[in-house]
Amino acid sequence: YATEATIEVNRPFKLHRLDEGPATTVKLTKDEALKYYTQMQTIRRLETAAGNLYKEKIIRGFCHLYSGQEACAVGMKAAMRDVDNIISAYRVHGWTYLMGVSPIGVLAELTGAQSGCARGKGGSMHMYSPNFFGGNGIVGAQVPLGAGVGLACKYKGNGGMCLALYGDGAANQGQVFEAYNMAYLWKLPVIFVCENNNYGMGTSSERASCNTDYYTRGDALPGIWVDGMDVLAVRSATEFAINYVNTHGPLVMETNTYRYSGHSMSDPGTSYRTREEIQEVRQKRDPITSFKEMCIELGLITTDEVKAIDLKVRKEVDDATAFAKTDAELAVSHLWTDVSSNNLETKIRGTVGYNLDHIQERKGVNH
Amino acid sequence: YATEATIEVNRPFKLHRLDEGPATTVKLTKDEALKYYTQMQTIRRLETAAGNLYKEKIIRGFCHLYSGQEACAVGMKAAMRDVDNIISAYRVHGWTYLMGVSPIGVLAELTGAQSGCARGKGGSMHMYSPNFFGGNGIVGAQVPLGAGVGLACKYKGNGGMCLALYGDGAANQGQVFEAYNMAYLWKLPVIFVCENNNYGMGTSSERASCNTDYYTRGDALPGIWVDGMDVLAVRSATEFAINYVNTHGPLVMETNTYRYSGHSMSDPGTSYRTREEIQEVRQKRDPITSFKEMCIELGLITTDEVKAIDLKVRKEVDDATAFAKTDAELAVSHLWTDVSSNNLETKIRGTVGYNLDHIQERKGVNH
Amino acid sequence: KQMTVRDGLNSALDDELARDDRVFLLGEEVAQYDGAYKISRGLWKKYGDKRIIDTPITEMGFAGIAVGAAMAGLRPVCEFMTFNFSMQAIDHIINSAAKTFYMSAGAVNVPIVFRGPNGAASGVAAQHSQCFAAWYAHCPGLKVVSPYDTEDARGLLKSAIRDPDPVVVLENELMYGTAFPIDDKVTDPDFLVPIGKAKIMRPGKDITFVAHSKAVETCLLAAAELAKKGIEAEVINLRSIRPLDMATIFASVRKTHHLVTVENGWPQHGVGAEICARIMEDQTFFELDAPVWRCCGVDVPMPYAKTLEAHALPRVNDLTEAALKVLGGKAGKAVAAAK
Amino acid sequence: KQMTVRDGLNSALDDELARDDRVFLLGEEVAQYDGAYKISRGLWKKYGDKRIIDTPITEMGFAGIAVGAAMAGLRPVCEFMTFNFSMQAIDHIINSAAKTFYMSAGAVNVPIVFRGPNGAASGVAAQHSQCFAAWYAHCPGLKVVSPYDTEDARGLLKSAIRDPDPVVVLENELMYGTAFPIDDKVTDPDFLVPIGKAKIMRPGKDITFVAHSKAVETCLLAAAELAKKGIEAEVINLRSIRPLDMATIFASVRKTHHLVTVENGWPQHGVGAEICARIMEDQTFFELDAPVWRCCGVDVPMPYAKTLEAHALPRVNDLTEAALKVLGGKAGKAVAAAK
Ligand SMILES: Cc1ncc(C[n+]2csc(CCOP(=O)(O)OP(=O)(O)O)c2C)c(N)n1
Ligand SMILES: Cc1ncc(C[n+]2csc(CCOP(=O)(O)OP(=O)(O)O)c2C)c(N)n1
Ligand SMILES: [Mg+2]
Ligand SMILES: [Mg+2]
Repeated sequence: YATEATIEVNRPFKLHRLDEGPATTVKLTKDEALKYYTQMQTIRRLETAAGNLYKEKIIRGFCHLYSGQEACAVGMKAAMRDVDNIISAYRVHGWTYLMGVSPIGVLAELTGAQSGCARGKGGSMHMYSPNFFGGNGIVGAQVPLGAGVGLACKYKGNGGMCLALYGDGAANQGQVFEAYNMAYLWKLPVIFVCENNNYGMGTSSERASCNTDYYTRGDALPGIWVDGMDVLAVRSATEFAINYVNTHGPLVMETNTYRYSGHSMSDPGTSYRTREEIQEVRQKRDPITSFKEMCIELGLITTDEVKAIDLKVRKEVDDATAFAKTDAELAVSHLWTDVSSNNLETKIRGTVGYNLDHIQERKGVNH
Repeated sequence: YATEATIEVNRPFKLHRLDEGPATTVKLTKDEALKYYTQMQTIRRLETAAGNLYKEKIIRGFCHLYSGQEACAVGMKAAMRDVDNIISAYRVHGWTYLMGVSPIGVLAELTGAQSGCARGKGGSMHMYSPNFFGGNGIVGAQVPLGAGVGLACKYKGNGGMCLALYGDGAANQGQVFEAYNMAYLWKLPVIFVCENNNYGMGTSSERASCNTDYYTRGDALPGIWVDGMDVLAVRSATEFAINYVNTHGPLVMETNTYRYSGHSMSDPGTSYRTREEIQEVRQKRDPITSFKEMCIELGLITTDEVKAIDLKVRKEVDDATAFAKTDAELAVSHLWTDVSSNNLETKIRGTVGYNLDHIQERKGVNH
Repeated sequence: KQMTVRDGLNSALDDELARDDRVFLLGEEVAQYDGAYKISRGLWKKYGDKRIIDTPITEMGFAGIAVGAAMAGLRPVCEFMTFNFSMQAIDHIINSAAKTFYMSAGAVNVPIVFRGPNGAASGVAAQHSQCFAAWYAHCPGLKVVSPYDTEDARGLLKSAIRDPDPVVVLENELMYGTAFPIDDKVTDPDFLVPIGKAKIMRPGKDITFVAHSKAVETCLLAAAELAKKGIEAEVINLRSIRPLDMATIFASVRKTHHLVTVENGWPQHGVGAEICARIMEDQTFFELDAPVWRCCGVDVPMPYAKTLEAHALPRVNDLTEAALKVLGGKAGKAVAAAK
Repeated sequence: KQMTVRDGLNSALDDELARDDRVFLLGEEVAQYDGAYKISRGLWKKYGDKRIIDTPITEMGFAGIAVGAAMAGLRPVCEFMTFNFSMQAIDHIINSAAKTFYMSAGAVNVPIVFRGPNGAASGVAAQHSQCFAAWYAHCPGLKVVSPYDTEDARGLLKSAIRDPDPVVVLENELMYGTAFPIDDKVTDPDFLVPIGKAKIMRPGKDITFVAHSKAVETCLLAAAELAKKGIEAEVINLRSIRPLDMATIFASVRKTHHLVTVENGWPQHGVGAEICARIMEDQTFFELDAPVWRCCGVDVPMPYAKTLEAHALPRVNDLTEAALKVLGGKAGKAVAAAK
């Protein structure tokens, strides 16, 4: 049994306007291995639970699952320091968990219950936690927002940076290019991360992008392509990028990944790609299976440990699911609670008149 | 005296993702020479007249002069065929003239008079004529609009294309990148023309763009850099580009040029650049002077011919100016004329009530 | 005969694509995916890549392209997956489409339709639930329609496509799957619902409800409730928000002398506000026996949680409450008479 | 003592930049060029690149960056060269700024100011003349102010910058150069004008004019005209469009019993419409001796030609006409009494 191993990342990084790239030989300790495996498994199970709750009609509206993409989030998180921040789109249950929200906090948000991290008011796409500036339901919007978080880091001089995540579909949005440009001009500490899962809803990247080498689309901004199914490659690239953006300015990182489920729960996800395609990724490139097998092979984790983690994760998520199913919704008065941080309306208008008194429970973090 | 000459363009083209570029050796006939000179001179004088009318407070609001950039428009126009279209921003007095509107039509529009090409309702930024889809006051907006005009050409199969013009400042707008991308995916016959005059208002291109090689910013789209002070180079590049976009799809063309005046009339144009810089361009690179001298040297135009043209142009513009100054404005009832092509409002609301009956004088070209 | 709103919209597109070569549809997922909400189901198969165009997720760009194509003689139907995303493209809707005919002094009209689901759907939270009726209807140069049922949807969309000016068609996702009975005439390829005319959905003599889109349903349910109490409510389906068919509202108020406006959008500067103002400025004002009252979405962003969401929009009992309040003493009399 | 609106805004920025390190200004030409309309004159020299940031012409991007910075603890002032260009960025104003505090259940407030000239300037035609008061004020989560004079401009901008929520400050280019007399207290570094409170600019007992921004000037001129006829008009300067200070309007109407709303924006779903509706829904309605009347911008895009432009906005004689109409017989009596 080993307590540490040295590993070559599977697929080489590709570089754009960079002479040197991330380390391809990385170290992995047993503790790290256990942690990454646990995190990826938890995300996978959380998403499975979410999918089931949706099918039971307990989760409503949108519900975008991250299954297949776990190594991206876990790899980036592994490299992030306390001062670092992240913002993403609507596929954020996993990130919310990684950024400190409990499985109950995530699942209860999905069921619209009061123990949700946004007390049930935000739902699937609108979760937040310290240093996590949320999901966002508007494709591309989070990218300039993330650049702004990076601006705040630089302004405050706290040494932090921001990861701004977006999909291959979002990568064509004009505001993404505007954000690249300003981040470059102002040397903002921002890593623009394109999670390329090959599809934006039912549209393949080839049908949506004039150039599918997303890591090169920042023009003057350097870029790195990384295997997004390899948690260690993602970690290594992120470590490199954090260092880079804090010294030189922004950079684009493309994580090549795959989403197993449909776009959201209403999409079976099989009209625009074959079942074989999905199966093949599951079998050959699954980020969790491949990591697990590698760790076992290297002697970093035993099969017993794997089983124990699986059990623990399953129990934690099952318990959280049970809780989220029965947890109460906020009282109706929360409809008019915390509309503003500094409410100035005498009365808030209800459906038939100005009959509601704003309730202030929170003021927000920015005071 | 010659009736035709063969000329090498002054400064070499630069190419992006193109193996072959425009012809660098071009032919120029005497007729062409006379025409281009006349056109450039007319534009220059029109702008001088506009500037004076503005100083006399007869033109109000915005007034963006094209002086210094004449070779761009005249060169492109020289290559355009009947089926081709153009759309630009707010610096369009010259283009309006080239696209068939008389000097009176331009200057009366500027003075807000009824003989203006938009009857005084549009003003400096909103002039139109057949195949000319206008000026536009919103930076960048004309670029997707132009791509749409290109789409219409392709859809109708009429063999035409559209020139979509924008400045170096506008080149950073997200919608420009969105337009590039879709034009590429759909192989639209569009030439994206970045008129790089080095400044967007008071901001130099270096302060606004992460990459000032605008001809390369279309990513997968090929690009051509052309000396925008050389009417023949612009013509040659445009001829090449027209052929290219009709066979392969869109392309970016950067015309390197300079604006002599401030951004609009309220900008003296000297706080962000030196008077020497302007003087140097005027002396060494002026598109009209250099063309004139070359034509005289080649024996294509005589100094007498030049004088005759100058006189004729001056008279035409002076007469148009005099007319535009005294031409009446539309009657007040035109305030509520042609609000819709198919008006469905029973009454249009005036300042104090629903007391106006829509007047229909025109229906618009798209019926 | 029954038809869903979805099929009403789908058949309207089909008709107009068949009728006029210049008509084409573009938007995200409209072609190969058959539409995010399946409004364009089958059309790509039938009309192909030229007429049914999938776009990248770049609303500002493709709306601009659509407007440019309209300026150059085509008749685009530009689908927003939801109208929330039209905010990215709103400059083209207002500055490029709505104002061009006027700015060009009648030279260039812009025959384009912007369409897609508007307002709250189910469980989609604050960023995906906004109603844009009042915003778009604020702007001259635009026409704005908001169908309620299948007849509206089919007839208004067809009129919008044939109109030479920009028209905003505000659909409602929650209604797409609802089937409504339709007359034979509705399936006629030349069936049109005129833009700018409201429709009386239920006649009544005691009080008028005026609403658009899904709120019409709430009004009809409230009218049924009131009927049990002996109160006959007239329900007006606006169909168009711009032009607003005040003539129909005025006529109704002259009959009922009481008016409640109903909308799922926010109150301030909303549709109901405009109707209040127009009534005030008309002689019909003097026909009112009580002030006009508004029922609107609660003045907060839309929350996700089910109960909160349900309370964020006017419900049947809100409407009956408002009606009884507006009717005041008369409600008592009607109730008594009905007993 | 006199101060221009421009200097009022400039000194407000200067004060708040000095007072709070987190405050910074960004926008097109705000730094080295001193502002397209010179509102930020001298600030870049004084505060440098970190605090006064020139942006490329990419409104959607820089508004998003500003909102992100606000989420992460800074206090950005985001200048739009004019509010017309805010349409490119409106998704960030509404979906990223206005809704986040509510969506996050009070976790993340967004202290940001969006400011710039709004509405018609002189000779700038349809695309550069739109008034966004009603649009922004439609949306909960936003505060919207619209200063008229120097005191308003300085005091409201300072309040806006200190506010923990997103505030839209709608200035008016035509007023920038106007000097107004100011009290000593106005120049105090802690002078603030409260958001959500209107101001009575001229007291009167016969009729109330309510307006915002430059239309307040028109009201004051109309009141002066009416005074010559013996009619005493009260003029209310709204200052804030959201929240709307209805209490001040109600109190005035209880005194004058007549109300005319005045705005330079378009009528439909405008500011006046909302005031009409609110009056209807309040007991104050019964204090009215005549229906409320609106004076608004003509319902067309803004033309360039000078005469047409002048007729597109309510003028003094439109206001006096409306007032006389609303006063009806009473106007005659007042005129007679004054003779
Ligand atoms: C501005 C905007 N347009 C459209 C949508 C609808 N929409 C939501 S997600 C999505 C696909 C995005 O694909 P991608 O960026 O690749 O991210 P992925 O879903 O693959 O994670 C679309 C079209 C939206 N939410 N916002
Ligand atoms: C969306 C938008 N933002 C800002 C402006 C104000 N503005 C008008 S022209 C201009 C500069 C544009 O520069 P460039 O694109 O280089 O064109 P040039 O003026 O040099 O021809 C700006 C900032 C505008 N009209 N539209
Ligand atoms: Mg994707
Ligand atoms: Mg320029």
